[in-house]
Amino acid sequence: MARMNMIEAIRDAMDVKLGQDDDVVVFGEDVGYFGGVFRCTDGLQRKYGKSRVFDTPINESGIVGVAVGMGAYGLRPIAEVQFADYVYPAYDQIVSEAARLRHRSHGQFTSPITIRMPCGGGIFGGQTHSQTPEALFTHVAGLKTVLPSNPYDAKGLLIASIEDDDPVIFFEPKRLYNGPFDGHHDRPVTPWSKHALGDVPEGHYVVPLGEAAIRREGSDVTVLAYGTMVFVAQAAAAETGIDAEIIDLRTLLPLDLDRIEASVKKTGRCLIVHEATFTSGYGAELSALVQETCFYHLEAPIERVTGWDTPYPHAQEWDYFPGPARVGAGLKRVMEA
Amino acid sequence: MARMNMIEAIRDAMDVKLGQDDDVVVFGEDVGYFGGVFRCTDGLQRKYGKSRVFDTPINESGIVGVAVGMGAYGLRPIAEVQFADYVYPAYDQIVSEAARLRHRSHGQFTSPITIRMPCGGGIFGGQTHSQTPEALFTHVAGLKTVLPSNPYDAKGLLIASIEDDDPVIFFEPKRLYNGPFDGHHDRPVTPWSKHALGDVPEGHYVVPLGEAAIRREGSDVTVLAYGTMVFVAQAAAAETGIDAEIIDLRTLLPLDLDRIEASVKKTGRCLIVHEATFTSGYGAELSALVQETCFYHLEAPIERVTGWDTPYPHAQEWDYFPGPARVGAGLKRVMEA
Amino acid sequence: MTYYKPLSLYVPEPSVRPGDKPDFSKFAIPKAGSVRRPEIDVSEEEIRDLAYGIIRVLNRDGEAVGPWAGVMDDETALKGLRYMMKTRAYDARMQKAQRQGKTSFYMQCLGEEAIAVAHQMALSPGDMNFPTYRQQGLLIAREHPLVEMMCQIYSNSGDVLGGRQMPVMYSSRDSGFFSISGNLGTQYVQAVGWAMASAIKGDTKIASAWIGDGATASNDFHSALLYASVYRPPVILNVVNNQWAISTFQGIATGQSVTFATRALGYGLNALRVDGNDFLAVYAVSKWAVERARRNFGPTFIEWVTYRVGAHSSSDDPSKYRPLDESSAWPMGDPIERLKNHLIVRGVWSDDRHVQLDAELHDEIRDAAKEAESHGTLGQGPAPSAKEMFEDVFKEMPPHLRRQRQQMGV
Amino acid sequence: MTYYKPLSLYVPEPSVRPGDKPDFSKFAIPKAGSVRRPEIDVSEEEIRDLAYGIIRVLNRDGEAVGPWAGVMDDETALKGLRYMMKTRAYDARMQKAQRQGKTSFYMQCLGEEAIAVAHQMALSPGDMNFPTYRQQGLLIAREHPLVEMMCQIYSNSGDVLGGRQMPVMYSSRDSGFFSISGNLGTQYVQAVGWAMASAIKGDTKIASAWIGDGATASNDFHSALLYASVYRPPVILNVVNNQWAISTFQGIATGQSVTFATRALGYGLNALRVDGNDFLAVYAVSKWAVERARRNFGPTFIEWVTYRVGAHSSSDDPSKYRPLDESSAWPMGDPIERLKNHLIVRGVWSDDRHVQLDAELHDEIRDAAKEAESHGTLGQGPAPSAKEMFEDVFKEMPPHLRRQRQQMGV
Ligand SMILES: Cc1ncc(C[n+]2csc(CCOP(=O)(O)OP(=O)(O)O)c2C)c(N)n1
Ligand SMILES: Cc1ncc(C[n+]2csc(CCOP(=O)(O)OP(=O)(O)O)c2C)c(N)n1
Ligand SMILES: [Mg+2]
Ligand SMILES: [Mg+2]
Repeated sequence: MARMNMIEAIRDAMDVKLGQDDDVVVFGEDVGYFGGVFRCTDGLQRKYGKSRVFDTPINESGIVGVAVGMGAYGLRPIAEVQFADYVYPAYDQIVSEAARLRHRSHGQFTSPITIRMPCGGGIFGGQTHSQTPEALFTHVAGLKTVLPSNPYDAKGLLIASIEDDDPVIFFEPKRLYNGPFDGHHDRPVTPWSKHALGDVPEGHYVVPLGEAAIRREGSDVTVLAYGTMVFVAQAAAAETGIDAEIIDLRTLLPLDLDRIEASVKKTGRCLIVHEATFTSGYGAELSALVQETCFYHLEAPIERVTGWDTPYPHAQEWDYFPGPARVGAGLKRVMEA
Repeated sequence: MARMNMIEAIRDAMDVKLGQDDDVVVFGEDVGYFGGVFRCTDGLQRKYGKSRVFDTPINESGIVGVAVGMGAYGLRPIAEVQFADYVYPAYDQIVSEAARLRHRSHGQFTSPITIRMPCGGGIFGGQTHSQTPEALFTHVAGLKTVLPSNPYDAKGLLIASIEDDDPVIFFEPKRLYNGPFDGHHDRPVTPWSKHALGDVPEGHYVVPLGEAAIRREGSDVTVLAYGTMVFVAQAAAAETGIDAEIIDLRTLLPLDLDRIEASVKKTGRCLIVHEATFTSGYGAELSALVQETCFYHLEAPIERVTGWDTPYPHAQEWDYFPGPARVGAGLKRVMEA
Repeated sequence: MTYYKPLSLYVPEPSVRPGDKPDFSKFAIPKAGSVRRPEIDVSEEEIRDLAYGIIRVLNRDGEAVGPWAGVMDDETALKGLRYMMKTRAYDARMQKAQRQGKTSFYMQCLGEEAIAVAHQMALSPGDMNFPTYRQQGLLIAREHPLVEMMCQIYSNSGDVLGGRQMPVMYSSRDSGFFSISGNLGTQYVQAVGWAMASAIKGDTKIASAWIGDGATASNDFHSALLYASVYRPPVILNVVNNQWAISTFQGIATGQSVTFATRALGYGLNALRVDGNDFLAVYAVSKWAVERARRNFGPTFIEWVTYRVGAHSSSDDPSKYRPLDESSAWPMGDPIERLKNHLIVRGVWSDDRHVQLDAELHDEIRDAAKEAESHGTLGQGPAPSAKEMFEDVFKEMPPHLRRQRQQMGV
Repeated sequence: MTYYKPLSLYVPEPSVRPGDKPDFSKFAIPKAGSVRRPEIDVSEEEIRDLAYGIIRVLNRDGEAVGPWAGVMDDETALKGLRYMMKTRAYDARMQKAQRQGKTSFYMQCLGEEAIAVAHQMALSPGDMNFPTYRQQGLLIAREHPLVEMMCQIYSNSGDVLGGRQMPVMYSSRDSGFFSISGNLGTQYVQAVGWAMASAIKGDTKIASAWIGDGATASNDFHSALLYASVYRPPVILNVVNNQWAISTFQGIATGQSVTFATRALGYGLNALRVDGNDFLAVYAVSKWAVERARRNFGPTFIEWVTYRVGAHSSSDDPSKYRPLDESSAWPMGDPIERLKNHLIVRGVWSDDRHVQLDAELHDEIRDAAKEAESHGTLGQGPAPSAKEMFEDVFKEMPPHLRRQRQQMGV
């Protein structure tokens, strides 16, 4: 067991798999010699050589395109997109190709690829270094979508993603790289070394895809969250004194609907939080599913607290970010309804 | 007033605007001399010349990219993407550029562009000629999304879209080009010439963006539909004898939430139908909104009847398509719940 | 102040349209045998001129001439003729089946048979093609079962793709034929990735990528050339320049560049331009590129010059945008006729044997079609199950798909 | 059976890394004045060699020599010097402000000042640049208000972009400076579209597109060259090759091509390659390309060869991936020093006047910064309102955004 921050945990996951499996390769912009702008691949090229860990041109569709070809050959590529905001040029290769290859070839060719990308705001990155476009992937048949909230999960889920035989979109909330940021941007963040979820086992382990975790048990209201919002929700619960049951989804697709259903049937109320824009966000799907499965148990409308339907602004980033105050207000609304 | 099918109505809208406004230009793959694979631009190059109506290379991001540049200059480009399934290479130019340009430049530069694309299945087009990816656009701040169901609306909405000073994604349900197809693929389709909505005024008129239309008044249940599904829902209502109020959304964003709210508060029940895949489809947003605004009026869970979470298959396209039988069953479930 | 005239937009246009006389007078065709044959380890710098020329082997008299001649023995040539004729007969049958309503859609490769057939014959088992929808010749030259191909066209119970894909979107891992995507261009960069994987693993297999003239405009074309240029994997980058992209003439894709081959020069890639209707040239150049890739000298970019004789697809009517008789004016002739004449000149073939072979192949195709139809045609007879839709979305079906399948009742 | 050795993957790498001695010995620099100056209506075919050379005007002795010399008068040259020095002083101040926590982020153009400044001086009012984040020189040479630029950096109440954009992502329609996108490459093809619009409308305005060496890999780079090749609009396609893309050396972007300029040849575009640290060369070539575009002879592609002396951005530490002293070994020198020396040789400048000007500019920048800071700095003092977030998403705020703004209470 070692104390790791999320960057180290992610790097360790790749290190473990590069060591275990010759078919694993890692590439992306600046990931080779330099080790990535967030240092997630630091040292891996030195350890595994240039033909397994390397830099690519600044062409995201090419990064994913060659990954699809490598996957069809039999490798297990891990591709890094430098920021989730830059995944759009690769969108066609992801949704038309990686996602559908197994289906359209009746299983002759598959895409066992993992596409990692830092996401989320909170670093004054403005509209091009802050997005979390998870809903654009959950809508696409054939993709799995993962979004961990802590080092332990990040390593276990990344290993599970690499070993998965289907394409996985792996989001890394960059504001959590160094600690469990709870939205109080005016306070220092506790480092992961002081948090239980910074305890990361050495070597191989997996956190299976499709299993949510309950971060806080409670009886008043169910909060569905993932990534940074897990800690924001915890802060909001603590600050409002509302006995929320906070579920960290971890994997958005496949979704652990059973756990969600059981919780909402218990609490009768549900608040959904995410950082992405409101309309057609993943919160909409969660809301619809909860309503469909728990209608007769709901005592109040399901609410969504999310980023606004605007580009992510620079100076006003904390106005955009759904922090503890807004989530707390949402909790109160759901409780008072 | 003339009888037009939807192709003629769409062409007429462009003809009217090309004639009225020198800043309007039309381009896309095969749209010039040939007039488009669906003939929507037939004759326009001959009438307005090569520098206002022209063919482009097969590069969708370039089509939208030059449209953004032209829009910034001051033109009103209408770009055709040959099938909605091929819009993904242009996704970055749409969501990162066209959608955010006004905001990021504080109104100095704008994107008054219209991106037309045929969508939807029913022509045995398999997974690459059948998709309706509306939800991938409604999630993006700064875009309007339009999806007409008939010639009258198609012309009026297209003129409104062209005149709109913001980027509009304009979907054309190709199965409706020739008539109000209701999902009974084994029966001949009535041509538009025999349908009231095939009556299309000559010259200029608009159907304002953001206003839904009630296609059938009813008291039992509200059905939210758009495009082909409007007629499928009408067939399903007729066949089940359920007194459904069928709302044709026409514009998905901005959404006419008032009209939806009023209807659901009246009926107490709601069924949402669309052709796109279920998870994170636009139906999820509609469901969440209806639940949020009408919670205390709902007598039964809101249901969604949609395409399955699979690629659009070729041979099984009528198993995928949410036809009258499935929509009818959905109506019954909502009524019996 | 200086006066400047108003600017104006240039929009390229073909020199002829329906009603005009076909005109290829500006289309320069070098003499057969006139282009040199470099060593396989040649640098890009040394052969830039080849991107502007056209490698040809068969002259007007049907003789094989010049440095690229002499590569093909009689047996191979006769086999090639057979595969080309079979491809054409197959196309004719399937095109007819589409007209008869037995399937929804079809795409011929009429006039372009030499390219896929000869290229496949230069590859080895284990190599992987990343084709477009117009390379059925690759499967036929690999002796892929005709009945299997036809079942795919019919989307019937024998379709190995379970009816999921549109007709002609074949996939056969065993026959070295990557699953065709309906989205143009995407496979081009995937081929580069596949070849990179082969190099990473220290394998000896190579990839061959295919794209049409129109689709060279796609982003993935650029990505492919770029990644091929950077990592130098064992890949052949083929462009089938058949002059048309649906209704759009090649000028909209080439722009001001004289040829497609020159595009590769900007990436420092070795580029060749070849008469795609000359079976011997296609085979010789393919062999050269294959050997180059397999010896780790890296990618070769090849523009195959040909003409799309038929309609774009069964949904298209070319008389709307080009002179009806343009294909007969095409100066490079018909690949089957040209190989046939050459073999007669060689003394190993005759008109009689040709007629006989043609009849034989038509019988073979007819029998195969009958067998395929016994498994159903689109919407008639045995069909793939609706279950097929839900399977292979993922390796294991997740709960939400299981629920949907149950809801559907299959 | 033939034996084939296992394949292996080639991955390009710079010849030196931290700890090594900088090495530009393989970097060939032609003599100043050695490249010819064609007429503006020259065809691509006639000047292909220019894509492999480097146009230079200033020789080692500070003299302007060769066919591209003699274009610039004293006044223009002195102005250019001033703008370059001002750009450098501005950068230094803003870089420091970032270190002091007055803003979140900054990007210098240290060593690359000549390119944007001289190019802007060759353009006319009404022309539109589509810049990247490293062309602040375009604004400064346009005498765009410094305070306004700084307020954008500080995201304060004076920021004309309302705090919405990251620092350095300027936008000024009036100064012919298109809104910068954080997404690399996207603006390149938009510039082509803008120029097409100018041609469609019979205007006389031209567009100038900007991109870095690394971002030439982007799809939009390809689209831009393609559309420029097809429609021949009045656009200048600039590549600023500063050798680095964050930590990635230019070899990952060039691949096997010798220069970036050659990439344009594949599209049949006229391409030039120029010493970007030679103010006179930049100005002369820009003038040439501007005249060409404005006379409807179409696009010109220009590779400006330079070196990124500073870090990629305030978030970057180049000592992690390249020798610390590599910039001082850069063989093309410093653009300001070179122009200064030339002007002294011309007899219109002196060391003293240089020192004096420098001091003057530093005062001007300091005063501007003080004024800008009176409108606040990031997170301190007056700031743009939260309302800004909801405005300009659309021209008119739709109901759902109004609801959200009300919910937020602004
Ligand atoms: C991304 C994308 N855009 C558009 C289309 C529609 N489309 C199908 S084939 C075709 C023309 C392709 O021409 P070319 O590449 O020359 O190949 P050919 O048909 O001549 O073999 C077009 C535009 C598509 N399939 N994919
Ligand atoms: C589409 C996209 N991918 C990745 C990035 C991240 N990124 C920002 S700058 C940069 C390097 C660009 O290098 P170059 O084009 O050479 O410009 P320079 O910084 O040298 O001026 C990268 C990779 C981005 N902004 N956009
Ligand atoms: Mg073609
Ligand atoms: Mg650079």
